[in-house]
Amino acid sequence: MNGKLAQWLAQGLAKALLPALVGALALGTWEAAIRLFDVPPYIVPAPSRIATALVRDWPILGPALAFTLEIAALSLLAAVLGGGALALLFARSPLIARSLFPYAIILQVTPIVAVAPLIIIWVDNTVAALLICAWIVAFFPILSNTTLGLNSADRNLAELFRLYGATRGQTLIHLRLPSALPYFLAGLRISGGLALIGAVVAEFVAGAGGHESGLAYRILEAGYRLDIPRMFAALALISLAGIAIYALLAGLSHLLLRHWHESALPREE
Amino acid sequence: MNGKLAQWLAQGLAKALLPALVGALALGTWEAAIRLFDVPPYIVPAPSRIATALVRDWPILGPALAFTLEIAALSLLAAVLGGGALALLFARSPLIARSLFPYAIILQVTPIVAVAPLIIIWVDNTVAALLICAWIVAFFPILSNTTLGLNSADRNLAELFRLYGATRGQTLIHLRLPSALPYFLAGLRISGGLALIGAVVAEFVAGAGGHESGLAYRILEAGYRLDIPRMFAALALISLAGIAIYALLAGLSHLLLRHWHESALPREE
Amino acid sequence: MRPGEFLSLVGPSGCGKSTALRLIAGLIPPSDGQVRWDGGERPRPGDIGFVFQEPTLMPWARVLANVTLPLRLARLARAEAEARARDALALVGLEGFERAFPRELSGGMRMRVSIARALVMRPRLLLMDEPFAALDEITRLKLNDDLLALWAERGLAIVFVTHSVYESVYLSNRIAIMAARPGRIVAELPVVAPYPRAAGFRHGATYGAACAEVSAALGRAMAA
Amino acid sequence: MRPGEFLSLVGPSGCGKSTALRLIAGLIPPSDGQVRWDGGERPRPGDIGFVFQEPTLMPWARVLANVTLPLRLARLARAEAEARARDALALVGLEGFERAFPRELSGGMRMRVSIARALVMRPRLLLMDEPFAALDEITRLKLNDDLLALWAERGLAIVFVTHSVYESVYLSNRIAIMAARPGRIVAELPVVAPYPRAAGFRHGATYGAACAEVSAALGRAMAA
Amino acid sequence: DDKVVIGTDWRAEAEHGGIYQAFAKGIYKQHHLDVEIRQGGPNLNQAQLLAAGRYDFAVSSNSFEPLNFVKNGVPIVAVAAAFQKDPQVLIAHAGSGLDRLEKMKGKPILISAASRENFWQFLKVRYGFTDDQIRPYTFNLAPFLADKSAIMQGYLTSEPYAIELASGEKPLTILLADQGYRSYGAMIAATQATIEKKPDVVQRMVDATILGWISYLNEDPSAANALIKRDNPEMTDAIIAHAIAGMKQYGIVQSGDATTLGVGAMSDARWQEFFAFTAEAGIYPKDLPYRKGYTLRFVNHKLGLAQ
Ligand SMILES: Nc1ncnc2c1ncn2[C@@H]1O[C@H](COP(=O)(O)OP(=O)(O)OP(=O)(O)O)[C@@H](O)[C@H]1O
Ligand SMILES: Nc1ncnc2c1ncn2[C@@H]1O[C@H](COP(=O)(O)OP(=O)(O)OP(=O)(O)O)[C@@H](O)[C@H]1O
Ligand SMILES: [Mg+2]
Ligand SMILES: [Mg+2]
Repeated sequence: MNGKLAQWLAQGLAKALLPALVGALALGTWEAAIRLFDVPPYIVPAPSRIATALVRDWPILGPALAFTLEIAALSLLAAVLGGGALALLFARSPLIARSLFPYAIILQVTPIVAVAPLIIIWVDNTVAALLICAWIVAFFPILSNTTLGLNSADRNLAELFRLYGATRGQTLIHLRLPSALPYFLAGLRISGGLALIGAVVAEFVAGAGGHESGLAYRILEAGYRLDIPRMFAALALISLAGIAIYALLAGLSHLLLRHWHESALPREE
Repeated sequence: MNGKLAQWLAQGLAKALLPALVGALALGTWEAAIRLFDVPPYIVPAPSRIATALVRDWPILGPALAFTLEIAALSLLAAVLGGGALALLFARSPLIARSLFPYAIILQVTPIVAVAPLIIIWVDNTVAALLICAWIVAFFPILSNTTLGLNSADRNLAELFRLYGATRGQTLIHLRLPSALPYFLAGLRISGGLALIGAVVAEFVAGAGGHESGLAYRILEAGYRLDIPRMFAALALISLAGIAIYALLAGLSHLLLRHWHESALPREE
Repeated sequence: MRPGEFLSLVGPSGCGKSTALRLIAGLIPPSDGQVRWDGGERPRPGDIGFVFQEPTLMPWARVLANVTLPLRLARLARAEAEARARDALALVGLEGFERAFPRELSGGMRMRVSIARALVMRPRLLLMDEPFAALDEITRLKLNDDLLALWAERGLAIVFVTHSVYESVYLSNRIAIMAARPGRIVAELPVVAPYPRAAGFRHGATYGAACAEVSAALGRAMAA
Repeated sequence: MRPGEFLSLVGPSGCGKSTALRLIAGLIPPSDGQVRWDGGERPRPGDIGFVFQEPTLMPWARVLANVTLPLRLARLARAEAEARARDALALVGLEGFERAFPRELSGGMRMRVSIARALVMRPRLLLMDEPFAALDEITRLKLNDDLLALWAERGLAIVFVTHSVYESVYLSNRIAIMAARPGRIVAELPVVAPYPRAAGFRHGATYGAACAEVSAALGRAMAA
Repeated sequence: DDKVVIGTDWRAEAEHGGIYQAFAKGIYKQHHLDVEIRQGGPNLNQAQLLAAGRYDFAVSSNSFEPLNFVKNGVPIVAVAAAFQKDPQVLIAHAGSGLDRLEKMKGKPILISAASRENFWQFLKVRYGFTDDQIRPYTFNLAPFLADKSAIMQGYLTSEPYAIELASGEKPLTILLADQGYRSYGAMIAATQATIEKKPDVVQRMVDATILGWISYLNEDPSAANALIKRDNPEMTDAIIAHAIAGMKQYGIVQSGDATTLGVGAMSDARWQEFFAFTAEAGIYPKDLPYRKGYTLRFVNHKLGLAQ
């Protein structure tokens, strides 16, 4: 078991090494280009300056990151619940699906930058307004993919369930939900990132009231102050958070699918 | 043949009837509520006023819609090409996938509202800047879903291809692409809406220079002028465009999958 | 078809045997005519067991969960469901594979899981679509006998699709021969021999004659 | 295994027959030991034809496209590929189904498409995993004879997995009997009878004796 | 005390100094007002929030806004104008020689979407600027700094100093108010309903705010500045000091009518002049009852002139 763990860790490291190398290369080129062409930091800062800003401004950026992540996590949760529940409703009856799907699309294509001011007027609580905005951004991939997945259950298995007199609920739990799982998880991986940018964009346009503020406010603030290294540091934090969220969700996918789904089986190359 | 066509049309009508009814009901309630509570149009306009604005301002809104749709269509095309090509690259070698995927995620979670000003600095052409912004928003679902689809090819079929000495290219064309098609199309349906809001949001934050301007500018303009009915008319146009894009892409999906994929087969209820 | 009967369906590939089973099970509506039930009442869920031509297992569930499925759908207590599933798995020779996933099994083993799933429910009517085609001779013979024992013990009715004339004769008391395009029953042959049919039955004259007769009828059906 | 040989593999379900075929085809690496090729050279693509235990068709492609697949992979001209595919489909009795999709076919028909796909390539080594299990007796016998004719005509080597002792004896000049856990060959029996084996062969004494012998060996293998 | 909420038009800055000073110095309290200041931001629509009843007063940035209210039937009225001059400027690099509006004709200019709806119209009508000169401005200075020939819009009290801080260069700035742009700035707006039902509250609010402005520009502003910095951490003492100096130097608050009628002054003549240009530009119909957009009832009382 211990040897296996060590092997697994070694493999994981090897897997992480390559992207890290590519990253190092990219950052190196960037740094060199900045120095070579003497680009002023307020146009594009060098990675070293961004790193310095990240460390120096951590007392400001850290809490901002925490706030943004909180909004992102909550809205992803809401997207999972909302998108999932809607998908279930749609799967339950094509009639409902046909009647309501156009309205789900309306929500998806509603540009939050345009409706944020309206949402602020209708919802008094800023955090709630942020959540609504981020949710609007994040829920559609989950809805769309899960609906597809629920309708992709194997026909023969579905017949088997009918034969054994499975209730709708049972068919859902034992057949359609497992069939939808890979699709749902693919949607989740997309929505994870969207929830994060949803949280950021929502704060950009709706603004965080009072003292609580997230990375968007710090980016705006740094932008107005022309503290571009800090702005890039905040952007870097968003990127890192995005990668972390994706890795987490991909790990979850693997865990749930590894025994049976093609996409999670080991590939030979 | 003619009878079949008529039947098909009748079915299509019946299918469209229900959502239309729901829509009519929602709009009716809205109109009634506005009239009942005497809500002034600059807070929330009644549907009738929005419709009036839509007709009255069509000379302004029509060209704006055309511009926005053009940006959305171009960026969706770029997302299909870019996301598709990247997915192919990733499918070709897990090594490349592992090295570059984190950077694709970075692109996805980059809030365009934050980087739009930078893009404007780097790209002199405003339309090109808009395209880049909308592309950033739209490409990830295609990349993510297509990558998943390419890796979901049936293992036994893959063995068959290996056995018959299929080259990578042949395996791709005859096996992996068809397997990925349902996933790609699901991604496309998500990206279609995202390209549209990408185009709108990009114009919001990056702004359209000069004479060419899209719906975002019209929304902002209407907002500043407090011409809220026109603002809602522009939002309604975006919604309708989103539904049209989705319907188009869903139709395409059905056309491509109807013979063989579970999700496109007729369902009995 | 009478209750307690063992009917075999044989016929050329693609003649509609699987479709006939689906019709009986009510999974597809007849395009013409109707399926009649004695006493007018349709069978309740759980009354019909079905072994599809393909294993049709849930890829995400382990063998045990696949076999207990009908019982869980009927809201049986978990412990009892698992006990019965283990019995059924033992019957088809798959003890020890309870925790395997379908994709870790060989083709024949998957089919046996599917058979175990149909048996676990104690149905009154069992529809089996080439259940033993992927099994070796010896397992097949053993399962033939097990099936007959079960049939005798529980008094159920069985419709059995097979391509093996020998199997059909050994098992059933009536054989329907189908022909293709359009799919229809072209001949019905009773097999008059008492149960239990001992191993010796296979070497008896009745058996040989019946087999020859069925083969001939099949030949005619294919030529039709 | 010699070139031009017809080897049958029989053995209990789950003993590793399919796995053995995959090993030979080079689809999975041996965990221990190795697969040796005469003259040291590995076969080129197209040299091996494989009929999997499951039909393994492309659901998005019509029957004709499924059958022409190996030819298109070998970059044959379309017209010739289709002509050959039509011949192969005719051989398995599926003329007229060229434009059907796999899901519109019955189980046996799908398997026949899979067989046609393996034959269309004119391989030097043909690996067949229970190809005829889902077919009716008469089609099966016809395909048995067709296969033998092909084998004689093209001088190819065939490894044939079957559960039918009769089929294995009728077809092959060597029969390997496998046992399970661990999967291994426990007996090898030559079938000494000249080809072409006429229909009468099935009723001859050699045939009966060989069948009995294989059945016995199989029984021992299962007990092992 | 009467509880009132006032929404500003941007995040807290020296341009809201009078309001913060009135709050910090207890001037509102003396007028029996319990005031809550809500700062604005790039996407908050003050007028809508005011119309929706979420605010009692709002800061209105330029003279277009009251005209928009009239045109769209929104019952909001400007009751005082803290800025006699709208601090809107155009900025060019020091060495570019672009020191007059005439020279900027035909050149690309960074203009925000909002500004296209106000002073840009003035530049089009009076100076012959055209829409194809517009490059998007997103309140980020980098595009300007990156391009030595760039021109951008700005607020007298903010962008020029930010550019100076970033690049060490003191840019050329042209105050549009000195070039014939007759918009008021930092107006206080109230709903028609408030004016009719609680005119005394409006009057007290106007008076206290006017006194706040006088105090902010002529006495110690540090109490207000502390509040501004609390609400908007990006503000520093240097930025604020620079802004106050600018407001004084250019007479943003205390010039023109304000010197004779008191801070906050408005006049029919000036509204008429402003409306004439907008109607000429085709922005508003010539028969727009523009007088509904403002009232002189609460100002021009020479409040504080004795000092
Ligand atoms: N992916 C896998 N993981 C674990 N075990 C496997 C896997 N694939 C096959 N096995 C095991 O290998 C053994 C041999 O399987 P194989 O498919 O070769 O059997 P077979 O002889 O073809 O049986 P059948 O006649 O039923 O088709 C079985 O016991 C099976 O459980
Ligand atoms: N979905 C479908 N669409 C069109 N035709 C179909 C469909 N399903 C089955 N068929 C046709 O119906 C016929 C009967 O099929 P069925 O599966 O009942 O045959 P079968 O007797 O079970 O054959 P086998 O022994 O090969 O399993 C076949 O000719 C097949 O092509
Ligand atoms: Mg069948
Ligand atoms: Mg096998």
